[in-house]
Amino acid sequence: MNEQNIYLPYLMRIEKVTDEAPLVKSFRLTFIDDEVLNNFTFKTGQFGEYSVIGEGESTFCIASSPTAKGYIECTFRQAGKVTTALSLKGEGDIIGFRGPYGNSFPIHEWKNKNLLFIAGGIALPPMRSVIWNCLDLRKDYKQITIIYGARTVADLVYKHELKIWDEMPDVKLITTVDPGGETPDWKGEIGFVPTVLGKIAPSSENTIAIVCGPPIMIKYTFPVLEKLGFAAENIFTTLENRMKCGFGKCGRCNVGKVFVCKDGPVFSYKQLKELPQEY
Amino acid sequence: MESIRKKAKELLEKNAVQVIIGYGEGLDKSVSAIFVRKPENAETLIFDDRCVHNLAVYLLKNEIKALGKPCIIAHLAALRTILQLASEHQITEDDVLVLGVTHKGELMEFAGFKDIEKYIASANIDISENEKEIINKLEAMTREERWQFWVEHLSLKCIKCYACRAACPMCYCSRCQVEYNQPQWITVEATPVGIIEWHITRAMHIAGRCVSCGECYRACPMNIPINLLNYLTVLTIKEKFNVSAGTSADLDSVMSSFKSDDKENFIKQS
Amino acid sequence: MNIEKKILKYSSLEELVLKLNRDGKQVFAPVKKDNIVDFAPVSGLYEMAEDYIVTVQSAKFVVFPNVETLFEIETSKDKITLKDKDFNSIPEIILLGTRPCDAAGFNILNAMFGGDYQDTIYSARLDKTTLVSISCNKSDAKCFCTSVNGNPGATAGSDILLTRIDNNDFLAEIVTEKGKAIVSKYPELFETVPEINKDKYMADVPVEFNLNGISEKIYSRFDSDIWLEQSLRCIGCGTCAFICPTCGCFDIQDAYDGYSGQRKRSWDSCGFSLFTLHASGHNPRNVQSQRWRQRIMHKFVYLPEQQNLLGCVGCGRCSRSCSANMNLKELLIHLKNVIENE
Amino acid sequence: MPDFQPKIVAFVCTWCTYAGADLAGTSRIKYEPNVKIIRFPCTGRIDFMFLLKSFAYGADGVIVSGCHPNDCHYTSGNFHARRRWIVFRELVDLLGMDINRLCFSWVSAAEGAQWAEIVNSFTEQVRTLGPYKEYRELAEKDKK
Repeated sequence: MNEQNIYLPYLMRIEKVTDEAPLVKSFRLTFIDDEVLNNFTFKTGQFGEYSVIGEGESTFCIASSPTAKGYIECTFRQAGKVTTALSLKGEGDIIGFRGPYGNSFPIHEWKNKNLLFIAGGIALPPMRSVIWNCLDLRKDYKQITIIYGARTVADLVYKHELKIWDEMPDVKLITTVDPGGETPDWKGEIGFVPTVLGKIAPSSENTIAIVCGPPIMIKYTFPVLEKLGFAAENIFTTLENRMKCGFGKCGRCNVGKVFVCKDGPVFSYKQLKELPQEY
Repeated sequence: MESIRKKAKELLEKNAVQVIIGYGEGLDKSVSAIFVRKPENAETLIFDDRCVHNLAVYLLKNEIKALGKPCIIAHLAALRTILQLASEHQITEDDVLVLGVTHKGELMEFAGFKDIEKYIASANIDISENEKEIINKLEAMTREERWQFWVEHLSLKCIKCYACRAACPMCYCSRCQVEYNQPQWITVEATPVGIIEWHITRAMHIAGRCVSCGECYRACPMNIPINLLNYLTVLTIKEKFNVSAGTSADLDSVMSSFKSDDKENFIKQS
Repeated sequence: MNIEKKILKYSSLEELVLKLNRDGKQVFAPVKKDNIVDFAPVSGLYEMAEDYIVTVQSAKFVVFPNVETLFEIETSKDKITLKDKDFNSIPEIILLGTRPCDAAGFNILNAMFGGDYQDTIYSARLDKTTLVSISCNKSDAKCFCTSVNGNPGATAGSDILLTRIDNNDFLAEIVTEKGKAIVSKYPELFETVPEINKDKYMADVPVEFNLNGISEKIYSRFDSDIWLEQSLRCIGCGTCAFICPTCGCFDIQDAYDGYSGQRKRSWDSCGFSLFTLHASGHNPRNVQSQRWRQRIMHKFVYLPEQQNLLGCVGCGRCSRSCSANMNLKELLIHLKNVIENE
Repeated sequence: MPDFQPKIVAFVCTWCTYAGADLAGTSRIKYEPNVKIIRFPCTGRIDFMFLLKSFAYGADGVIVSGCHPNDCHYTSGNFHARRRWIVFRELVDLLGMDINRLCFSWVSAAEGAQWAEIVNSFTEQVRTLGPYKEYRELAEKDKK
């Protein structure tokens, strides 16, 4: 990678576009250059810089699992210049991708443990990657519980996959919407994710908790997990900070001594506790 | 200088204000703005002809507003800045206690903005002769020479550090036009025409509000005479609309008001 | 390693500048224009400024320009082609008149742009750059190189270090292979040197403080209000970062007109509010004191720990050009006193 | 430069000048086709940045035209525009931009003929000035 111009993205073709929620889309991307396709590997939790050539770059995680070969997926909300340009792209269009960057979820250390996935709103994508990765190695893990909440029913992303997980016998899925976000036929929970977590109160015995969501949700979820007996080193999350380069050069994503792009984005709550509140 | 220190100490002791925004000296005798909050530190305040910074730029900064009611040591340009900010509804009389200071260092106390207006009406607020001289010299050049002068000074020297924007007390927008990218009107990086577009935009957005304090020129690390662009708008507005910024607290904004008989000689009208 | 020493007469230096230009090299030197001294291409030594402490801008533009094209973009109806940067279009540049602090700055930039993601554009420019520095015979109140592991006659980072000695000639210390290459290309200009004590020509830069070992203490004061105290007068522009020899933060932007364009990198500053603004509007560094803290932390805590290099060379440029007079030397002295007295 | 075809951009207000230009058309009044008319609700909405960007993207001359004073559909848009152009012209003149390539006019909805006359005379004026290369070439450097 270092002989090459590290800023030059791969060109990717958009295979599939899915409208996940208002202003939220998912792309399935394949590599145009087969040679790149053959030796492209990544680990769950890593991210990339997706670029609309001529508009700029935007940072999202790789939402598909490494076990799904031949393509990568990303999910994004239309918020700024690049994501607006991305949302205008359709199937067959070409975009750029740089990556994979950052560290990954240490799923090999979680063997024979229960997994508790807690996600909020549009933060399900990084979580989805690690959930599918673990489901594809299902026998390595014991009980898998997923608690996923969003503001309203319409805001729930990956609705199709939520059904699949719901029907899986060895996966316990709890979906919730914020109070007032439910529709008449909504059968899931109603309440903020931290409160639903407190109600379900999954045991912390031999369990790893993975939390992804907006800063407000994370702030209220960690104390609940601690109350349930989760040790800080058994809680993992991904941090989000403004990024431009993705590999520790442009100087903006640091939280205290640590670069979110190079030393993260995956951190344990134990590491987080030692970091200043700069995210 | 002594009168400033005495007054400052008194104000802090009476807790009439929570911070004095004045001038102080570093170890190497270089002058900078200081923020005195304890009465015993009042004697670090100084005033002499090196104290040119327009301290009014600090009045709208959130972290300074959080310190409580300020008293500001204001020379003529700062006094005009305060009136201009007041006319733009950014500060009111009880937001700030103004201590005027003449260039000889004499202290002036004002009952309110009206008092300041009287002092400013009596003061000479014109652009200095040598700056007018430079503008005349520029206008005497041919158009091509002028263009060459500004391409050389702006396009080839400006590094887009935005010190001119940061130093200007009138540039208080929470998010500047160049900080929007949908659309990206002005290129972020220092490109030749992008630089010229930036400096035209800055001069147009400050037109009718510039009190010619010269901070933009003093802040420019590349020593580019960008204040001349603002002074040109000051002279034009004085000549064409007979208005000078910072002369009254309830002045109409020049560029968003008008007179039906504004004079001009270039609009074709049959 | 003992550094080879030569004598370079003033006339020989004039000759060297002419010959370098003739051999297709671009020679940059400090030039005084509109009463500021800054690097500019020179064809002869006479154009070089005489009495200056340091140039206004640092010499980093040679390896990390204000605007740099990362790659070219060509688009047609259904095809996008990205043309990699043409590395051999990068000219050979000789930087004459950099100061020892400028030269030391390159080592810090090299570390930041190197590492596991080597920036090949940066290293391509670095390979084609030769530093012929001139040591300092005078300094001013803003200089503090001796307090950050530097000194007015340090050779670190320079390929050749010239020291002005009597009757205007120069003692030349040939530091690196690039330096040797110049000497061997123009042997007639360099003479053998009698024993010379360099120190008597050096500027006297008093040591103001010593920051070794206090980075942990600075970091532990992350939430102290010393940062607010120090940065009240900072107006939040990019001057200090843009002229600093060791600031390498950048922004990436696309320039595109619908048919062709570039992806460009340009200087950025942690002093700007946009630097860390999230698309959601959240900004982890929302006020100026947090940004000033980041500037100090990066140079005096993070870089020493990540690259075991202080992120500052004590050139004093930021203090000289700051319109709010944020005098870094004094602010570091103040920081050290606060830490020691608590 | 007799055979040079200048590119002219005209920013006009929809209530007066655009209607005037329309009247010129319906009355079969011929005028130079070099002008590209861009319609705005009011001259008050025409930002100085539109003019700068026109020159950067290849215009050789720019016309800004709208309702006569006191005719403005929004009562005061043209008065605000007038102040803006008074200051803008002096500023760009100081900068050395060619203000002979800027034409400001009041053209009412009834003045189809006047509109044609303004476009023809201004196009001729810009034709003699030739292409506005210096600004465009500088703008090209923006891309490098």
